[in-house]
Amino acid sequence: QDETTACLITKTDTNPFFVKMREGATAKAEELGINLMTFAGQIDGDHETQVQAIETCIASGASGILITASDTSSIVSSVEQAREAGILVIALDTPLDPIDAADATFATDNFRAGELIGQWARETLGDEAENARIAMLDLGVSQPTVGVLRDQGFLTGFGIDVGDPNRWGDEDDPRIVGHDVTAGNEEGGRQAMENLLAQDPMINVVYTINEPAAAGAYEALKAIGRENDVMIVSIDGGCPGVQNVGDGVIGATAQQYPLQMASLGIEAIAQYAEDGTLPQPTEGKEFFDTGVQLVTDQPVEGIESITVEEGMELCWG
Amino acid sequence: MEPILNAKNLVKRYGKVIALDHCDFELYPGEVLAVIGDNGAGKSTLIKALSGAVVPDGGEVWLEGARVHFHSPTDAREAGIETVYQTLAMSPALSITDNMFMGRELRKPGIMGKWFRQLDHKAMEDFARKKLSDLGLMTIQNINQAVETLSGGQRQGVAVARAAAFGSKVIILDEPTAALGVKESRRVLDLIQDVRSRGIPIILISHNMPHVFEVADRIHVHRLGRRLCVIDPKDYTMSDAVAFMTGAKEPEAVAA
Amino acid sequence: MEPILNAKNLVKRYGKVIALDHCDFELYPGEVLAVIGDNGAGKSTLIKALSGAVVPDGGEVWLEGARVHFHSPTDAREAGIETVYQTLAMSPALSITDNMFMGRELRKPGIMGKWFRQLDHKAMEDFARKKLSDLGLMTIQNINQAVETLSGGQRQGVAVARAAAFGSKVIILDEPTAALGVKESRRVLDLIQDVRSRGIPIILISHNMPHVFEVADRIHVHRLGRRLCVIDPKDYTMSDAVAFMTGAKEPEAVAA
Amino acid sequence: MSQSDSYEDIVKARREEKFAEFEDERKGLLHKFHHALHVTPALVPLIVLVASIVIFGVLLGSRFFSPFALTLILQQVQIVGIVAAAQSLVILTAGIDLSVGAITVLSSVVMGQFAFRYGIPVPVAVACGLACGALCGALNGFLVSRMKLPPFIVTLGTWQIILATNYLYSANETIRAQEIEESAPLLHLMGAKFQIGGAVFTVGVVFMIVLMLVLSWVLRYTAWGRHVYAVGDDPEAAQLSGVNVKGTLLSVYMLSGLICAFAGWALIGRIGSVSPTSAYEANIESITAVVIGGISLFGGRGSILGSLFGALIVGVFTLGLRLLGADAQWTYFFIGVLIIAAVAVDQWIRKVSA
Amino acid sequence: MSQSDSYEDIVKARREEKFAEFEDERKGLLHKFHHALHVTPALVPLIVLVASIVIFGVLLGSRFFSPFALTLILQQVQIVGIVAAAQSLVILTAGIDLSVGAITVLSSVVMGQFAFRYGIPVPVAVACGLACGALCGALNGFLVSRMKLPPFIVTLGTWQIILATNYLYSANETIRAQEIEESAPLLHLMGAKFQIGGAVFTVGVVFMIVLMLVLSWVLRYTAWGRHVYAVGDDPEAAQLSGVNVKGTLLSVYMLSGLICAFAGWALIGRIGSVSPTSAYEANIESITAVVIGGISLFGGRGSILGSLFGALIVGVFTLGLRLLGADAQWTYFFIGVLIIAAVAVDQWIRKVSA
Ligand SMILES: Nc1ncnc2c1ncn2[C@@H]1O[C@H](COP(=O)(O)OP(=O)(O)OP(=O)(O)O)[C@@H](O)[C@H]1O
Ligand SMILES: Nc1ncnc2c1ncn2[C@@H]1O[C@H](COP(=O)(O)OP(=O)(O)OP(=O)(O)O)[C@@H](O)[C@H]1O
Ligand SMILES: O[C@@H]1[C@H](O)[C@H](O)CO[C@H]1O
Ligand SMILES: [Mg+2]
Ligand SMILES: [Mg+2]
Repeated sequence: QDETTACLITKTDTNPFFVKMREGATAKAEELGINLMTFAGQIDGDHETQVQAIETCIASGASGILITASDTSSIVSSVEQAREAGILVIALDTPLDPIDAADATFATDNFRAGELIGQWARETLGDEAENARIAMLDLGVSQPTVGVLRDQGFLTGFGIDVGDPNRWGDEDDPRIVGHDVTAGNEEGGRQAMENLLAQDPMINVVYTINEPAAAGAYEALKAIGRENDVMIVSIDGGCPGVQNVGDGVIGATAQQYPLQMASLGIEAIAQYAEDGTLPQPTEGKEFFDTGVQLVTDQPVEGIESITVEEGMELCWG
Repeated sequence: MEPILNAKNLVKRYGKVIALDHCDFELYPGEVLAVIGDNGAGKSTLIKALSGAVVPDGGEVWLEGARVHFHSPTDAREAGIETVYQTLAMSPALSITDNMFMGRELRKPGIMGKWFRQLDHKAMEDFARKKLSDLGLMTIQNINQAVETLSGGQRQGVAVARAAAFGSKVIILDEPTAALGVKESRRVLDLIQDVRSRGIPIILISHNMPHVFEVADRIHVHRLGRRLCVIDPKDYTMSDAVAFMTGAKEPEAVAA
Repeated sequence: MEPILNAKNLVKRYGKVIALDHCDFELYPGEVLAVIGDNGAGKSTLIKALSGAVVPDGGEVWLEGARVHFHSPTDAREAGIETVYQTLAMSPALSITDNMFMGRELRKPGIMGKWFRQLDHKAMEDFARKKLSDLGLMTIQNINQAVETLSGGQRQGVAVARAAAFGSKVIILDEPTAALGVKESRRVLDLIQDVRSRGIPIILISHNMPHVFEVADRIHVHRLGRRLCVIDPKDYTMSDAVAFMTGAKEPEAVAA
Repeated sequence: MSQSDSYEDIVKARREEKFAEFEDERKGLLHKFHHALHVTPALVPLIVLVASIVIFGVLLGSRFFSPFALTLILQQVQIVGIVAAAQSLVILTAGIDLSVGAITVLSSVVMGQFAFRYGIPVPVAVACGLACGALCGALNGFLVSRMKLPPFIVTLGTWQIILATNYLYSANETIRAQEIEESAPLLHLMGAKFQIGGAVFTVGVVFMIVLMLVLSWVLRYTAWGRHVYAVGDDPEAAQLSGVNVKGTLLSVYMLSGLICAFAGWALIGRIGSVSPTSAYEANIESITAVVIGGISLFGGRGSILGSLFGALIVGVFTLGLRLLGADAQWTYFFIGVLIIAAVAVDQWIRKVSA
Repeated sequence: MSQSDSYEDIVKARREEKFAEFEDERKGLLHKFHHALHVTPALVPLIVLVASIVIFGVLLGSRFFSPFALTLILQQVQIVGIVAAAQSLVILTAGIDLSVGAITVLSSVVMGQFAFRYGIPVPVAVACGLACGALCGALNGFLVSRMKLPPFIVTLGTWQIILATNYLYSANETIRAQEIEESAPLLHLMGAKFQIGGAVFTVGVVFMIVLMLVLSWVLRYTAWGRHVYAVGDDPEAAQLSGVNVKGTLLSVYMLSGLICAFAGWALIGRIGSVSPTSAYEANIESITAVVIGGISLFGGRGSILGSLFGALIVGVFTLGLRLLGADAQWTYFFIGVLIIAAVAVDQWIRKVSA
């Protein structure tokens, strides 16, 4: 059996983001004649299944592992084991903690993604930003890292002191109406939005962890007829999400490129299997930044962004 | 005379135990047939096989000369056979009325009944109250009381009344007086006479010899899973019956 | 003579129902005391109050002249009172031995028993087998059989044997023969005589008048939650007893 | 020891007997209240519900105690409420249905994908979604009633099977609200709103309430309903007294599946889009509503209206705590306390009123 | 109808009786096998386990059928296996413990935070974590045994309470493996590895196996063990025949909590770090292991070793399917089928061998 085997381990296989990532990896693997095995946790945050997946990869003699870690530090011990077994480990989408625990990282900077939409929101509001009423729709009560990074990035971009940057909910800026959790889906988005609206019906800025949550929040706003005077920002850049930016559901979203992460990852593994070359990070960064771009049809000065049309070309899912 | 209910060669196994071992059975119109036998002889299993509660592994059952195949108690009930099981078979949380009409509820006349299948609670309650007091078995204060709030004796009374009210061809009573006091047992015996006088035959399982000899027309003696003999209580003493069923004495020939 | 077990003014309510209504009770050393009464009269509640299975709302219990407060059946058992409840109180999935020794298991001698608390299965099995066959009540083929595989009669036998084996001061039997056949009932009556001959007093609840009059030294007649009278079976007929307990006749005075 | 043969003569003659009558020490209003609690099992959760509304109303004033906020709670609990109706039926038969959430989301996905992927006319697609729910329920019912496997295990298995099917079939694709609005508005039917004063109702909310009322009528006034209770109470006794136990169980699980499919439809109305990741928590939330509503997990006891109140109690607490400023984690904590407290109160009231 | 008074004389004399003896139609090996199945409830899952190892061994060859892969399964199931031991105890008493996962993770967080946040000596911190688990179990036990609330509801409530406490207390902080290795290596004890040939064992795996063996011994050979079965079989009967039912229940829940705390310790060893988001699926996975292992959810029947085999069966399937390249959703799908099939086979074997 001479074939090179690669593994792709995602947080879940129910989120289109990871579905797309898998598609990208599969296509590239086919092209390069690599045997690909895919694994996923049951929910976002399920790192134990990811540990099992790494072990399975070791057992099946893989040359490389691509992983989007559900828990950035809990996975490190297993990653070490894999590397000791001579396997190339590349973190996708989410950097490990510490970042050099993986051989390489092809990722979006989630904090940066949040910062982008935060800045965009502040600039778009202008002076009104001082009186903003902000709703924060987060992922879950267990505060997974991505959720925290995006949330705190958004607040930083908006110019709000975040307190402890490792958790949300400890800020005391009066503009924040509250944080609620959405499980990253439409249903959760709607309920969380309703809860926060009941607390303060005058909310005018809504941060959402991802686009499904944003779609849910929009339904809640529509139900009380406020869908046109509230700004929703989000992160991900999936096709339905970008379309929603076009339809005015979402004001701006920060787009990531899972397909690219995956295909780059597969290429790097193929290279490594062939001659042992390790992939190199982006200059000046600890990781290879696959980039994040702001998608909006209302660009503001000083913040680079692409249009919805451009976003649709690059979108996934 | 043709037997109204009869069975041939019934076999029922529970794992290693053979509860019915090629057992025959006959019940004639209008009679009270007592079934006696040691604990574990297979009496309950026999009547369960007759009433559809158990599907025998082998053998045949005839009702009024026609071969029948009961696959559930409902089948037997529809054929007119009512049974009071040893375990009573009541739903404790439901009312007396609910229990009496379980599986044969009355629906309201008109649209509500036909289209919406609404039950006629009133009619059922009246019927239940009437049956219970007709039979003079007891005074139930509240016909909508949950069965679990009744004393053991009252419960047994409801079960017997249900069987007596609906049994059109055969009524089967499995140890109906086991848990009852002297007075309450007497009421059940009265009821048995009552039912017989209406021409409906009864199968009565009991360990109480004086009661058996008082009300039975014939006695089926069950031993080790089969019918040992059938005796006429006028020809034999209780001592004989007990001797047969415990194996202390062999019956001369297959009698009556 | 001092009563060995006695109770005064016991009261127990279940919601609206008063199961014990200021009931008195006395049991004398070495006697068989029968308790009779209609269904629902409160007999089982009375013996439950005496054996700790029910904590009475009011009243006092004395054992050998000392006031006792039983909060659970274990308390009463430790004081030497063994009870066979109407519901038998067996764990169906466990073996005969396990059931006989439930709550008073024997541990192995030496380290295994003391430190690791290992049970002495062998000793318990031998004891159980001996008790069952000593009492000649039945032949149990396999002492490690699950109780649920026994017939009703055998189960009752195990319960009675357990009580007889461990009861050092008082043995209480609540309708021990209700589900039993003629032969099996007789064995239980023999056992009662046996136990009495060892000097241990017995409380026997039964609806079977001939049995009561055969074995009882005194009869406690229970009616509407209280003791109506206590009669001596030699002075009264069964008819009298039934008349008292059903309320057909009033006792002249509080007798015996 | 003579005359033993004729002792029964005493009882042969019937005497007028006075029944044991005990003076009832509790009188008046309190007694009537106790009696009402005893005969109406849904009353306890109703009292808890009213009490919690009053308490939050006092604490929060008109922010909470307004037609808007109160009807918002109705909207928030509609999915859980509908699913809880299905769950109640199953639990009344002494079963449990862990697959309700999976059936709900699969049915909604079938409705959406049939309409969009295959271009089937929307009413037909909706019917297919409903049929899909009933079919999943029938699978559960078959395994429980014919194969006699324990409901917990059966539905633990079908939960995973149906959920995996959902992801595999949908390919994790979301259908966006805007597209649905354009070309299949019927899918949004359950989300349609109407206002009465400040109160906002949706068709889904009305559906939930009507469903609960109809089911509670059916359970009480039809033979089928009585059989559901009888089967849950003691299946063997029910079988012996003439109930078609297998048929009843099968119909209950099928109906449960069908109701879940309606919940799936309502889900589309509520969240706007069709998303295969929805309704993940519906199992645990519906069971919570049912137990807070006072239906016994051992079957045969309780009223289905109780589940509606149970769902509303959770809704009131969630919104109320959020409005009080408790953050999400503390809300989670208090819901846990609430579950235990509600059941403890229930036990206590029943004991006192016994 | 004469002589009625003396009919009992017949039975006064004892006769030598031959007992009803029925010829046993099934003979030889097959019969012995049936008998063994009947008296050893853990045998059925063991057979299923061996069969599935053989099947995957044939399908996958040495990739699966190697000491390394087989011991890997042991490592992968160790947490679920330990938790399943706790769950088994509770289920044997006819209860259920939905809070096992929450207790596991909270205990691990307590061990970690006590050592790092407060700088308590590590052995003491571990002891505190174990105490925390036992305490949580005691809370469940108190509510179940004294307040007489249904275990399902109690643990549904404490699940949320404990999990929320876990998030609140840990402040969502993960303690990194590197730090633990440096300053509190005792926390990693359960993860320490040793090799025998190609087989890799960890202390946690050994702990799981020893725990199962000890518990199965205790359940069989001590009075407490017999009482656990008696309480699950029929609590009222157990109470009447002299078992301290409340005490037994309390001790079972406490022990369950303590075992979960050990699972928490093993969790640190396995994943290296202390993370408040771990063990999320432990509830459902442990219950799955227990039911596949053949312990009745109605209590009182089954063997705790069965749960170990149940956990291993799931482990074998998961690894086997993954190595076969089935993707995750198909794996869940097949696990669902497996659950139902395992129980159906179990039922069938029991029926045939009855
Ligand atoms: N469901 C069952 N499973 C296994 N064995 C059974 C079952 N039902 C009955 N038996 C066995 O079949 C035999 C006959 O039982 P059956 O109940 O018919 O006896 P019976 O004559 O009615 O006894 P009793 O007078 O005690 O009621 C007994 O040995 C009993 O243990
Ligand atoms: N746990 C209980 N809950 C409510 N009522 C009860 C309970 N136990 C007994 N009762 C009621 O108390 C009264 C006395 O019951 P008890 O069982 O003591 O009667 P008994 O004399 O033993 O009758 P039987 O001869 O039928 O066994 C009855 O009315 C019964 O319904
Ligand atoms: O980290 C991931 C991706 O960035 C994507 O947004 C999906 O959800 C998050 O958990
Ligand atoms: Mg019988
Ligand atoms: Mg009694």
